[in-house]
Amino acid sequence: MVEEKKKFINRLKSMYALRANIDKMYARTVEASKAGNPTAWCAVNWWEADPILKAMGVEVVYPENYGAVCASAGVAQDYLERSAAEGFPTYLCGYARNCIGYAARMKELGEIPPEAPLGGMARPVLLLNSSALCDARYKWFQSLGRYLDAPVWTVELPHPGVKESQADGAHEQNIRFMVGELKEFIAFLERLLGKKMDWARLDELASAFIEVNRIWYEINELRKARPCPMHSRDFWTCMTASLYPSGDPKESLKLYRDLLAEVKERVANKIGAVAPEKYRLLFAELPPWHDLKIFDEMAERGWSFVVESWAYHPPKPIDLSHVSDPLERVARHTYRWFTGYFANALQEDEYMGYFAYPYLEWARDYQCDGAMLHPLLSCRTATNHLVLVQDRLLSKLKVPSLVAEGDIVDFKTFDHPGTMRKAEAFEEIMDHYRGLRRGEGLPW
Amino acid sequence: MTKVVIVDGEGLLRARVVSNTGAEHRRLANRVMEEALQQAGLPFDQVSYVVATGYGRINVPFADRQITELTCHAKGVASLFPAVRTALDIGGQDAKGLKIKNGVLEDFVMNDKCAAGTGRFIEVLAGTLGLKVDELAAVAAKSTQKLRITTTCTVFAQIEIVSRLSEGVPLEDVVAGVYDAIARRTVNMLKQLGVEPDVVFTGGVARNAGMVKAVRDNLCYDVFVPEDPLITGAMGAALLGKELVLKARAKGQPILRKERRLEEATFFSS
Amino acid sequence: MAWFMGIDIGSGTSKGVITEDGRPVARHLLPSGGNYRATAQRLREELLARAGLSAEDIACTMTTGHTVNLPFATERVTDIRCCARGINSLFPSVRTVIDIQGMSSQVVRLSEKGQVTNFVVSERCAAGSGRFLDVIANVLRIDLADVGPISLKSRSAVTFTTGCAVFGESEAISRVSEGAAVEDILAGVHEALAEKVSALVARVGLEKDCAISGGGALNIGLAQSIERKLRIKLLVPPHPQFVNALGAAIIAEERSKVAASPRPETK
Amino acid sequence: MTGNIRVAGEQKQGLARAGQIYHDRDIRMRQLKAEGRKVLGYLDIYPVLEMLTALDLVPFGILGDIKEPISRADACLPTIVCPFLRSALDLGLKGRYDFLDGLVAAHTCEVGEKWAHIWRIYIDLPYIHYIDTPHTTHQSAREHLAVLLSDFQGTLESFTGAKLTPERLRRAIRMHNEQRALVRGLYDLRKPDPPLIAGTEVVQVLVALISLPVEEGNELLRQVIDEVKQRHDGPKKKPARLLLWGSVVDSTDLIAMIEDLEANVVMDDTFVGSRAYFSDVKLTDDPLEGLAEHYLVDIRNPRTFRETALDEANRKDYWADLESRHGYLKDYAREWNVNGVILQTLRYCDIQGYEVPGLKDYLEHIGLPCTYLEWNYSQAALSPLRTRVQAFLEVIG
Ligand SMILES: Nc1ncnc2c1ncn2[C@@H]1O[C@H](COP(=O)(O)OP(=O)(O)O)[C@@H](O)[C@H]1O
Ligand SMILES: Nc1ncnc2c1ncn2[C@@H]1O[C@H](COP(=O)(O)OP(=O)(O)O)[C@@H](O)[C@H]1O
Ligand code: SF4
Ligand code: SF4
Ligand code: SF4
Repeated sequence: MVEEKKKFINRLKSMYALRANIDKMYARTVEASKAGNPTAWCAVNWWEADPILKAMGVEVVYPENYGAVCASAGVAQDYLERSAAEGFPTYLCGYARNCIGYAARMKELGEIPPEAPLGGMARPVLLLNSSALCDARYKWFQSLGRYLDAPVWTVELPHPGVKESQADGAHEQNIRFMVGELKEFIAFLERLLGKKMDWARLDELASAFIEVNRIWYEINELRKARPCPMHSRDFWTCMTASLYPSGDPKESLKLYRDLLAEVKERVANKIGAVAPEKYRLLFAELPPWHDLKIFDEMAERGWSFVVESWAYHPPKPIDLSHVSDPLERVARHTYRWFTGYFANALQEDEYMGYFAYPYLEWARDYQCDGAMLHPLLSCRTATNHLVLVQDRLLSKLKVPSLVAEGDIVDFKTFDHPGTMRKAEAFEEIMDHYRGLRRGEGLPW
Repeated sequence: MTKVVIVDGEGLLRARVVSNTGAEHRRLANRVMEEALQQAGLPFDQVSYVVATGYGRINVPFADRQITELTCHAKGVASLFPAVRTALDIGGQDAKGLKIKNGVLEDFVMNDKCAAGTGRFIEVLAGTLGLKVDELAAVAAKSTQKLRITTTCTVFAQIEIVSRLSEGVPLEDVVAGVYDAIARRTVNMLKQLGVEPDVVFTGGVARNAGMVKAVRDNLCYDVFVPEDPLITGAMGAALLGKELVLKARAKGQPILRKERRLEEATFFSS
Repeated sequence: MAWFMGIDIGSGTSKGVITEDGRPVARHLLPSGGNYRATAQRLREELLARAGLSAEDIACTMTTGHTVNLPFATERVTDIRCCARGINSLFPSVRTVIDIQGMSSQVVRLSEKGQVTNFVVSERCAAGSGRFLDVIANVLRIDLADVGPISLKSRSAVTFTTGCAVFGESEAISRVSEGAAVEDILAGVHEALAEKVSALVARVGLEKDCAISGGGALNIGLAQSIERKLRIKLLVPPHPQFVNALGAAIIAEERSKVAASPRPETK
Repeated sequence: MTGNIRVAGEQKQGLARAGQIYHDRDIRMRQLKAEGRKVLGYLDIYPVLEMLTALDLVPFGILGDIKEPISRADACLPTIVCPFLRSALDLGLKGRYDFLDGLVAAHTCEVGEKWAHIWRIYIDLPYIHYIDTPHTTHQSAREHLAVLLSDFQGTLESFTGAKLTPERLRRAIRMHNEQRALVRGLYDLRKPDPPLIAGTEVVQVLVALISLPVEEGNELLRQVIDEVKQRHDGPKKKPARLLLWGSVVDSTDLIAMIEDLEANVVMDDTFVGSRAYFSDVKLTDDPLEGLAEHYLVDIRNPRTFRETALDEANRKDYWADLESRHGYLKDYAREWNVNGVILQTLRYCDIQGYEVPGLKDYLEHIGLPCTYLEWNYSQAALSPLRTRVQAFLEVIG
């Protein structure tokens, strides 16, 4: 490990507590499993299924998160090789291959592998997929059947096209579909676990999750300030508590409120995450977990990352207080996350309403000088739209992009010195376009 | 390199010729064949069956049949090491990994089109260091801390090792680093198959003691190397030819032979 | 009076330039060898001698390429920026420059002020670089300077099945043994390289005028192949190998001016 | 060459006609356009073509071209996605499909979905519709798809100005079901040894089918079946009878490479192969329900998630699960007397990629040897594959 030098990103104090909360989820699951309580491996599902599992008393771990954990603990490479040896193509998702390697090893040993970081992921009674965003997650969990005898369930999340989503009745039909889906899921869970849903608890949890997201959204809105009070690195650390909602949601609520207070204070006092803030950037999509220190080097040059990763962002808030059915509340909330940018996208004829379009809106609202795009060799979902994003940002907003290929888990593909070399030249590009934007009367 | 092996009905080696003539003479397989016939003391028409293998297999005008180098290698390796499950073959043009079960090819991976994972990598870097390939092993043996070469490309690696040397990294550590770099690449490729013992290492590069050590270190398995690692492919081809002939005879079927012309190979188009 | 120095440590050769008011007054080239620091030092001494200057006359020195920290250099800059500045000082109308070096190639788009507006570099694989040519010229025992002119005689270029700079050698040997003419082999290499280069160009877009720089620009055969592929006319600077060193010197000049005037607040 | 083919009155028949259309796919489309018909392009097998046919719209299957280097699409899609989709978009951007009046896409796979949105940004057409086909066979998913199809019906009706009555739709469904039955009849000709029709010929016929209106396709199928039954110069007997599984196979190149060796490809489970044709649409009271059921449940394709097969203790039974997902392949293997399987995926195809190890387990379990090829949809990639296939044939002997 390279020794970390002086830190150029001014990190938020209240972030550390949020980070600690996530790591505990592994230990909790292992304990639950030992005690004979139900545990699940769950794909990130954007709050659709999380409150349901929690209300049914299932302890959950998220193998995607575990992919990042294994990558930073340095054990991922072995799991990736194991997955290849099991016959899985090497172009598949890095998280998936890490998880497959892990599961194969667990099956071979009959227990959690001793090298597994954070105590490992306990053997699940349920594998829960989501059809949201990528093919990898539902196919990956299905293929885990070679190593685990847990049944697999897929929760549907509709993916309407931008134009189709605005048709008469489409919105309500999609909500109906999601609610119907969740009901089928609950019926399945009740059969599997042999117990009934605690609806009052579900109601409470659904509201708590939605509230966490609302605060989290508010925090991110404050990052439009100059200088930006919170860096993407803090975002990636803090988002996990919203994305992998673990532990007591009341605790999460408190932690996010603390975070909000700290960010507000920074804005009031004009304290930036990077000083001086010479360039404001957006980042798409998944970061190089194994090389986050590169953002410090960029901060040293005055680069502040002010917004990032659409898929990790909370939905634009909507008022759900009148919706009494918790399933419907969850469905509307999740659907909002997915389609919240669609109406504006349609007005601009941007048919990639999720993933691509939000960056256009953000580049304007957060006044970004440039974008750093991180195509992944093993993830279609986080990469598909990047060429489009680059094109739209430049042609519509005169915001240029720096492209650096890499991977989330497999660090061998990321060229750190090469990226820094390009970064230097990229500053000139950002200067050039700043001049052009001002020439055209754009406000930044 | 062009290799010719002749075996008799018992599978015993009757001739073995390796022509170290380089790319320009690949097409002169007929000369190598003539040499082998001389060694075995046989006229050509006494050879019951000729199997051609390798990249140039389609271009050998005097072969009765073409069989892929994968099947031949598996056969050749298994004839020497019956318990083999995994084989690594590194030549000058490519590297391949074989999974073998009960002496038969089960699965394989190949790397080509890039010199970085092949014998050429060693040759080129040896040249950069001003050393001969067979001097490398002795130098590497003195290394206490092998250099980690970060670039993949052979050309980039040349620059890299030169600048490391100029920064004062000892020569032996650089050489050990060269071995390690290619061993890591090829072993990683092999791991895609799932490595199981016994593991056999063949091809020209397996004659290089330093490389054998580096492969062993990276694999964490013991590695067997045949006495004559260059000819396993040709050996396998000969043995497969023998089997075909014996099988046909046992069934009383005629042996299907092509019309043979002991002449130069035709144009290599791919 | 102030002079500026730019030093470009290349994969094969190192180049240095001294400028005065943005114009080169001395240039020199050396093989890079194994010790970059010593090479840079020798280059500097030779340049000063040629310009008839002493070390104190140089207001600022910039290095680029495979740089190491040099005691006499103010800063290291990327060859992407050097390439843009260098070409801009020679051909102000140029908006795209194709830079073919010994180990890699890059295409840089620039503004009328010589600012980089986009770029792409070939990474991790030397397949599209000058090295492919060097290796083949070497096995065919042809002087680099003759490669271009000889290739122009070709009637039917040989198709290469490998882009690998290393395997190119054995492929060239096979072709020779099959009876292919030397000029056809060289023309084939140029075609293969031009293919790679135009793929790079496609990634940043081509805006005219377009120039070619780096050692590869010395090769008329290669330049013409690229012109055919892209269907444009290329501008070739008088000393293409020195463009990046020149750019480095110009950036040194800029830097001194900025340092002299009170520093404007960025943003 | 195309000039010759278009000479009036020189209408070819049967296999020759299939070959002609295979090589010049838009020939018939341009004629139909001249007659005033409207042509809608579609991608893969999930757009519900019955609804187009019912409204007199001509469906045209968009494909890639393995021989055309991808250049324009690099500016809209990254290189790490399905090369078939990249190629298809590339052709669109180059104007190869400039005769289309519209586009219908559906959620086959994730990149297919993005492909449709990106197409719409760069190549907007008078009519474009995207069907968000669900991922599972859940009851709510079936109901949802039926509603989505009625939305689709709505946009089609306003585009054509015609009403899609249940009667018209039923007639179209019958016509498409007839096509499915004829294709199965064509596949029956692959059952004898040697097969009466080569794998490459079947691909040509199937590509021709998605380049013709359904009734003309049916006519072509009848001609081909008659012709093949009567001819004497069909494929030779070879030791290997192979089943080809996996990603899209929209040209003859891959199969030609295989059949050039000691093998006949006698069955497939691919797009443009059997997948679209091996089950019929049931004629339900509300025809949309039957269509939804067909496209979501009946079509066997790894893109649709099937419920886990469980044992009594509610645990996953691995072998039962494999059987429920892949069991139909066993039937194919038996009926077509297959002795080897080639699993073929395009690089970066997630849907099929995850399937490979489990499918290998299953095939091994039922005693069928298989090999796995991953390739990038380019002709240059075929020669290393050749070695792979040849080695496999040597293994199965
Ligand atoms: N005695 C040796 N020591 C080290 N390396 C060797 C020796 N003999 C051959 N090699 C290496 O083996 C390679 C050739 O191997 P071979 O299996 O014949 O390859 P191919 O069949 O592809 O030509 C060359 O790269 C060469 O450097
Ligand atoms: N006289 C020449 N004629 C043609 N090509 C040349 C000549 N000299 C050098 N080259 C080409 O230029 C390349 C080196 O370019 P250069 O820009 O100096 O690279 P680097 O900076 O990496 O050393 C060589 O690989 C060679 O192909
Ligand atoms: S979105 Fe990408 S990284 Fe995340 S699970 Fe899917 S394929 Fe993997
Ligand atoms: S990376 Fe280097 S060794 Fe590999 S193909 Fe490219 S030039 Fe050849
Ligand atoms: S081959 Fe795979 S990735 Fe490509 S369109 Fe088909 S399912 Fe999608």
